[in-house]
Amino acid sequence: MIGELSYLIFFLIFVSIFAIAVLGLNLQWGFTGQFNAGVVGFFAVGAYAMAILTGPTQPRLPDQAFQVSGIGLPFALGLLGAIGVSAAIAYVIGLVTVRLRHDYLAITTFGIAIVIHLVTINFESLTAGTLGFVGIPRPLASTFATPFAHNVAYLAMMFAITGAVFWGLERIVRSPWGRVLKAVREDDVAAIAVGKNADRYRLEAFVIGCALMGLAGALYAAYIGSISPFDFLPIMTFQIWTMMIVGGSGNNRGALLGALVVWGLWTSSGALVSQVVPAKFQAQGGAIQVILIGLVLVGTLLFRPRGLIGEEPKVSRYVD
Amino acid sequence: MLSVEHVSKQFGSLRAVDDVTLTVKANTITGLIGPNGAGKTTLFNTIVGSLPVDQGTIRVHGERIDGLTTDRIYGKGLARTFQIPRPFPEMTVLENVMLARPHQSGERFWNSLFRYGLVRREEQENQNLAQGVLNFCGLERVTNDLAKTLSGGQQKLLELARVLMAKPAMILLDEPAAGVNPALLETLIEKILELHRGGITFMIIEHNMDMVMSICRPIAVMAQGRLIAEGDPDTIRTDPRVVDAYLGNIPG
Amino acid sequence: MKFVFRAFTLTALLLLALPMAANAQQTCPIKLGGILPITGSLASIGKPISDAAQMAVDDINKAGGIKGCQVEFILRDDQTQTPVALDAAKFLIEVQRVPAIIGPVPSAAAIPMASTFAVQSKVVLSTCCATSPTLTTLAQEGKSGGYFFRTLPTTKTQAYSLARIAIEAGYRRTSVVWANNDNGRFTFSDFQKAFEKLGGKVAADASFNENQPSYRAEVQKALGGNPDSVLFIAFPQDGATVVREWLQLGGTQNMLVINGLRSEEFIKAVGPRFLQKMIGYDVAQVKGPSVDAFNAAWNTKFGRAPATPGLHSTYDSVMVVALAMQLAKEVNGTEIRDNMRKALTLNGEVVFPGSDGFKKASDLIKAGKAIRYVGATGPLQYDQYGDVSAPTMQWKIDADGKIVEGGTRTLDQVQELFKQVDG
Amino acid sequence: MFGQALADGILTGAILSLGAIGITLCLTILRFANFAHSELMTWGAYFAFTFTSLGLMGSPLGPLTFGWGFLLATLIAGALTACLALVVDRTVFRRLRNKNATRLTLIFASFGVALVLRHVVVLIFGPQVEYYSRELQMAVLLLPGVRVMPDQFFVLGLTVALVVLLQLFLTHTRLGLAMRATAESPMLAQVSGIEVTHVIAWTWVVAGLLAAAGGVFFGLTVQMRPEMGFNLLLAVFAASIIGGSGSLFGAVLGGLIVGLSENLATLVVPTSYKQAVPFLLLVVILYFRPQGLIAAKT
Amino acid sequence: MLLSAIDVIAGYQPDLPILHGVSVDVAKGEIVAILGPNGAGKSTLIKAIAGLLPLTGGRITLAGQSIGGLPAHRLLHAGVSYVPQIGNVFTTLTVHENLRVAAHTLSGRYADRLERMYALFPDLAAKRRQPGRQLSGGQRQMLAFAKALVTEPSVLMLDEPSAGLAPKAAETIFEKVRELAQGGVAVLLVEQNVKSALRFSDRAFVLAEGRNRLAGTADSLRADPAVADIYLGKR
Repeated sequence: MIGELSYLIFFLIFVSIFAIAVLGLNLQWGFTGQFNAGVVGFFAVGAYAMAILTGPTQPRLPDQAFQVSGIGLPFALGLLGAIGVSAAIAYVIGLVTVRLRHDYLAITTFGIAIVIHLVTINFESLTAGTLGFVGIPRPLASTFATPFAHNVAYLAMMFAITGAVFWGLERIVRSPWGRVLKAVREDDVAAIAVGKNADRYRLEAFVIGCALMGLAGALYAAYIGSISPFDFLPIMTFQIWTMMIVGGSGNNRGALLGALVVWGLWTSSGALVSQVVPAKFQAQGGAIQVILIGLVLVGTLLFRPRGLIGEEPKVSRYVD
Repeated sequence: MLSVEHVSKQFGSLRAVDDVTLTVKANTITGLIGPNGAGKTTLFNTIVGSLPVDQGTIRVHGERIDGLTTDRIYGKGLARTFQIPRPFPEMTVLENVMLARPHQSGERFWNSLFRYGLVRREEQENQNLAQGVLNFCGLERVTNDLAKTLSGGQQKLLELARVLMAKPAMILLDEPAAGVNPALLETLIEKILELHRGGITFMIIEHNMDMVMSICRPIAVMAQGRLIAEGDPDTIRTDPRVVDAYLGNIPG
Repeated sequence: MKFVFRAFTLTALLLLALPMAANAQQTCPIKLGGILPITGSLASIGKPISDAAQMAVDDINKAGGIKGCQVEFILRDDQTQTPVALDAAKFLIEVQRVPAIIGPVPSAAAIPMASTFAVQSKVVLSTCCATSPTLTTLAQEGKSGGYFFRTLPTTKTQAYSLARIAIEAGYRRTSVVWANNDNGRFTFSDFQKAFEKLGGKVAADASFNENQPSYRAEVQKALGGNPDSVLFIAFPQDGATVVREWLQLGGTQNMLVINGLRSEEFIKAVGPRFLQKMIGYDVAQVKGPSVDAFNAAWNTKFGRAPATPGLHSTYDSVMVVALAMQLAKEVNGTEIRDNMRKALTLNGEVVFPGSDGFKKASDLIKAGKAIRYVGATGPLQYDQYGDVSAPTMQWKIDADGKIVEGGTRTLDQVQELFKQVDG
Repeated sequence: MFGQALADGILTGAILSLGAIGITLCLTILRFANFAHSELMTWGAYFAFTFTSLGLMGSPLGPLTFGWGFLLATLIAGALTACLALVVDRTVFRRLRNKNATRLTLIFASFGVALVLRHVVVLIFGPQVEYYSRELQMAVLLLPGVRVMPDQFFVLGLTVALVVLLQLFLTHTRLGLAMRATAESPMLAQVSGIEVTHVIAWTWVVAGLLAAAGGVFFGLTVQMRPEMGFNLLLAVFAASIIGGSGSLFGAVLGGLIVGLSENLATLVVPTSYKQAVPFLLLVVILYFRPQGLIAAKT
Repeated sequence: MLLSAIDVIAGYQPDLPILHGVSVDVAKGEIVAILGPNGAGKSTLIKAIAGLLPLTGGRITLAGQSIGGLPAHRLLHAGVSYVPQIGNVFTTLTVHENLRVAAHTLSGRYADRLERMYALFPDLAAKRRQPGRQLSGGQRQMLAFAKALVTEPSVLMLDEPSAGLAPKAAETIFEKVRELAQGGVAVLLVEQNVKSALRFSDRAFVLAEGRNRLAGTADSLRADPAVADIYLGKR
């Protein structure tokens, strides 16, 4: 029983990490209508910020001049740093891209993720390159004697953080601010005509969304304890997108549910394939699994375009 | 109130607004008429800052506003409606209206996040205000419906309700009567007159001549980008330039 | 919020219900986990590797299994994604209660698994292919608790040996084209260090990101150093692309390649007639009767030669774990860890791969005799950090494209080389 | 070095152009960014591979690695890819269009479709690398310091021929004119007697054909693997957008710019940053010229 | 009557009709003008006839056959050509290509018809290789005409052909229209310019707010002060 529980806790920690990123994406797409196809890039930025700020000194390669590491800040500052760094990068990118047409924004952010990936691989003095960053302090690991207790504690912390993010987002999107975002999404010309500076709101939503993706990345790094550029592949963007679409964009509860359902589907279909499909056809099994995920996405768009939990008509929580 | 001085706006080879000088006196309902393509809506767009002017200046109470962004001009009490209504379709009627209130503290996300009391108070105030405006516009029965479910005429009223939230000094209405059934049109005209009595200045682009002639004093006429006449309805109706503009100027 | 909690609880119950049905207190069958990249960017090497692992399990079962139990190999596809690999590991460890896991392939996944899951849950991690030196560092710092084993030597053995091979071939100006991953990065910097120490000079180096359409620009850069020879550090897919482009653009045929390119796919893709001057490196064991036995068995089973990277070492990772299970008093992770080296006792009776070999080993263990498994990779020995140190060999291509051996370097000679370079 | 980088850039650019043209057609006529387009390139390459592996390669023509059979296989692959594109449109995109889905929904759907298409290739052909011919062809010295392979030369020639053919198609045939007309104004096209649904179907056919050609050429000069299309995605999109969506020559120009910039950039920046170059170029161009270099004027 | 529209109800959104039951008709060789102030629904009517808007109610017949609800491209085959007010030529296509796009809807050879169009509009012949965006306003209108005529329609519908044109160019356009009508084409045109429309047309319908207001021969309407009242409001 303890084993199952232990896996469940692990599973839910991952769900919570993804959920934070999905919430960030939902703010951008669901509420503001911005197409960010570079989610994994900001996730990676957060993870690396956490690693660099809190991690120990990394070994220096023979042909390397310097290595930024060993700053050793506490976890909380690492989290703040990760949020800050991803927000700052998002701000700069947002200034350039905030007015772009949707499909151009998509391809631009897609490219940003690739550039970030290239930097993580090649800028060894900062990111430790392909070697990856190891020994990132795992908060609560030393406080709690057994791994199980640590996991429980981390999950509790994740629930607290995810809950706080959810609460905060609910608070700001179900308020006049969120109402403007929705107006900008629906018709930016009309929003401007009633006196709203659409670009400012788009930029704010983009930055906050990316900061949350960074936060998710930082929590991932602090939980796993080591990261490498190959942890952050473009498929992750796709996973997070699928979570949001399936859960229901424009609804924060949908984002949480989507993270749970899609990650559950993703992993349980793997377990299922390993049990059901004969070893000989395991390769096919893997492909079938990914095809299924693709079909779930397309099917959701075709048959349930609003996702599992659709958007609510009322925005502001203050309105009766 | 509003003065437009030598304003021109060019699109490619087309001079959509050509050296227009026009003054709107406070507390009037100024009509702006003219055949299709005369440049009326373009002039509106330049006044509210949706389009930059090529030449000329625009002042409100003597203060220059050309070059300001739309949201800033809105803040100065100048609000416009659209010829084809542009409600936010997936939002309720009430929130469509509440959205339009300028300078809400809750529009800064940190206020929404940290200053619960303030935002709640403002929102309650805002809601009361919005409800009042909706009642005024006769939309109280659809308060909680999604805007996309409204009829065309109701959407026009919603547009009006929305701009009223700014407590504007001046409202620019772009074809308020288009697509509105006669009964609703009566209501609309009533509301405009009532607001006018309350001290709001109007500038109205309209093709429904009965409406224009009955409520607009003075009337300005544009044709091919130029202001060709200005005056009260009788002057306008008999002005040969206006008749030519409407009925054609090829000698027949 | 209420809703979210409800959803979480519901899923929790479902997840708990799912494995419980299957999870009786296990004695039989004996479970063995596997986490390998069957899809994703490493699929082309991961798929045959999973075949090799399955083949080993089949051999063991044919020989009667472990302690009278059949072995159930629970293979999970990690899609070459770290989060998926970690989830699979956790599931295997906690829900399916495997005492040992074969894999993973990329170091990116192996590092967190070794430093957390394996040591925390006392599960042996036996990988064929994760080459990062970080894994050794982790072991040195005691962070992997001795639960991590790998059957492929670290990059250093390979890089130093290649430097030596280059010098012996008379090359002094070698260009290096290397894949920008942990393996490539370290092989390159170790090679550069050793090669320059031994009197050569890296004429030019070009790193390339994997999975790109073309590497002409990188090849150009390597050609720009006007080299007398070239070293390729790559896996077969990109390796074939880059070597083809190298040759097409008039690069020298004085080529050196790493063990990752000891692959039929690669040789077929480039064409044997251009590879006549190529010298390859690999661990030396890949010869001798035990190796031949494996090769023959593979050939019979799959109708082709076992010539993609990692097959031999995967087979051995499974075999050694199985023997350790057989040796253990009780099948659990700690017991397996402690018996891994006993399966390789230096003066024990030699046993070979295959079901006959495993049967023989089982009988010997039952009789209380020491055994020495000489595997598909030949004789192997774990050091205190779970790394294998190994003699090395050179290989070449004959006119028909067959891989032939071209001289070996004993373990002592390799140690000597290490001393020469590192001082 | 420079000359070679130039030559390589042109060759890479030529193949990218073929993909970029298809993207551009989708953007202008179907009015959405089709992220599954590069998967059609993969499918084209593998369709042709199915036939060549059945022996339809032909004896090598002169210095080339293939014969007439291969050209035939390419043609059939083009036809099959076009059919595939149509099937995808019928099952997914057309349904979404009929539901008045926004172009963003279509983009999402194309992400999902891309994933499915890519992994069906894995399912059928396996994850390993494939070649049409394993014959290694030596580059010939074209100019001092510039080496080009005969196959590449052929591919370049054929690409140019295809682009010229496409241009002729667009200017001289009923269908081509209809496509250009629909791209400019679907309403006017309708009242000019053009059946827009018909044009959309043919757009998929043309895009599919070109994608197949691009995929086959890529497979011929490099190699085939299931992710080949995905790996080309950014470059192809960058090419389409840089050129200015809406123009055939823009797409070709964009392809060349991306190919050249990647290759020429390696003269100054580390090769491992090469992939970032077209993207940075894209951002710069979008910032200063949001319509792309050659914008379709309306 | 060759073309009749009877009690047409239509609009851009199903629940927001702009036309509340409008009827117009035109006979062979006749020029019929549809007049009315802005917002009267003139363009909406002509678009509804052209098959660009869904009909919510009413019938449209061509030579007795119902053509209501046919998609726009089919209408061209049936012999009804429509020239929109703006964006009526493809600016990215050359003059010649513009004509060919339209001509392609015909089966068989059409080269001689294109030549006939160039003969009819000599200005265009000189510009046949130039893209549409390089034409002047008058030339664009000519091209739009030529495009509509190349299919030899029995009904030609024009949406404000003189809008934005210099008086001289407008004059030429109207002369062409007259020539066409004399050749047997039924012309239905929407016009802003009441006087010139009434001068060139045989009959006219005056609409306001989506309803028929006046109808009659051009001469009778020219003399009718009610027309001006509709435009400038009643006293």
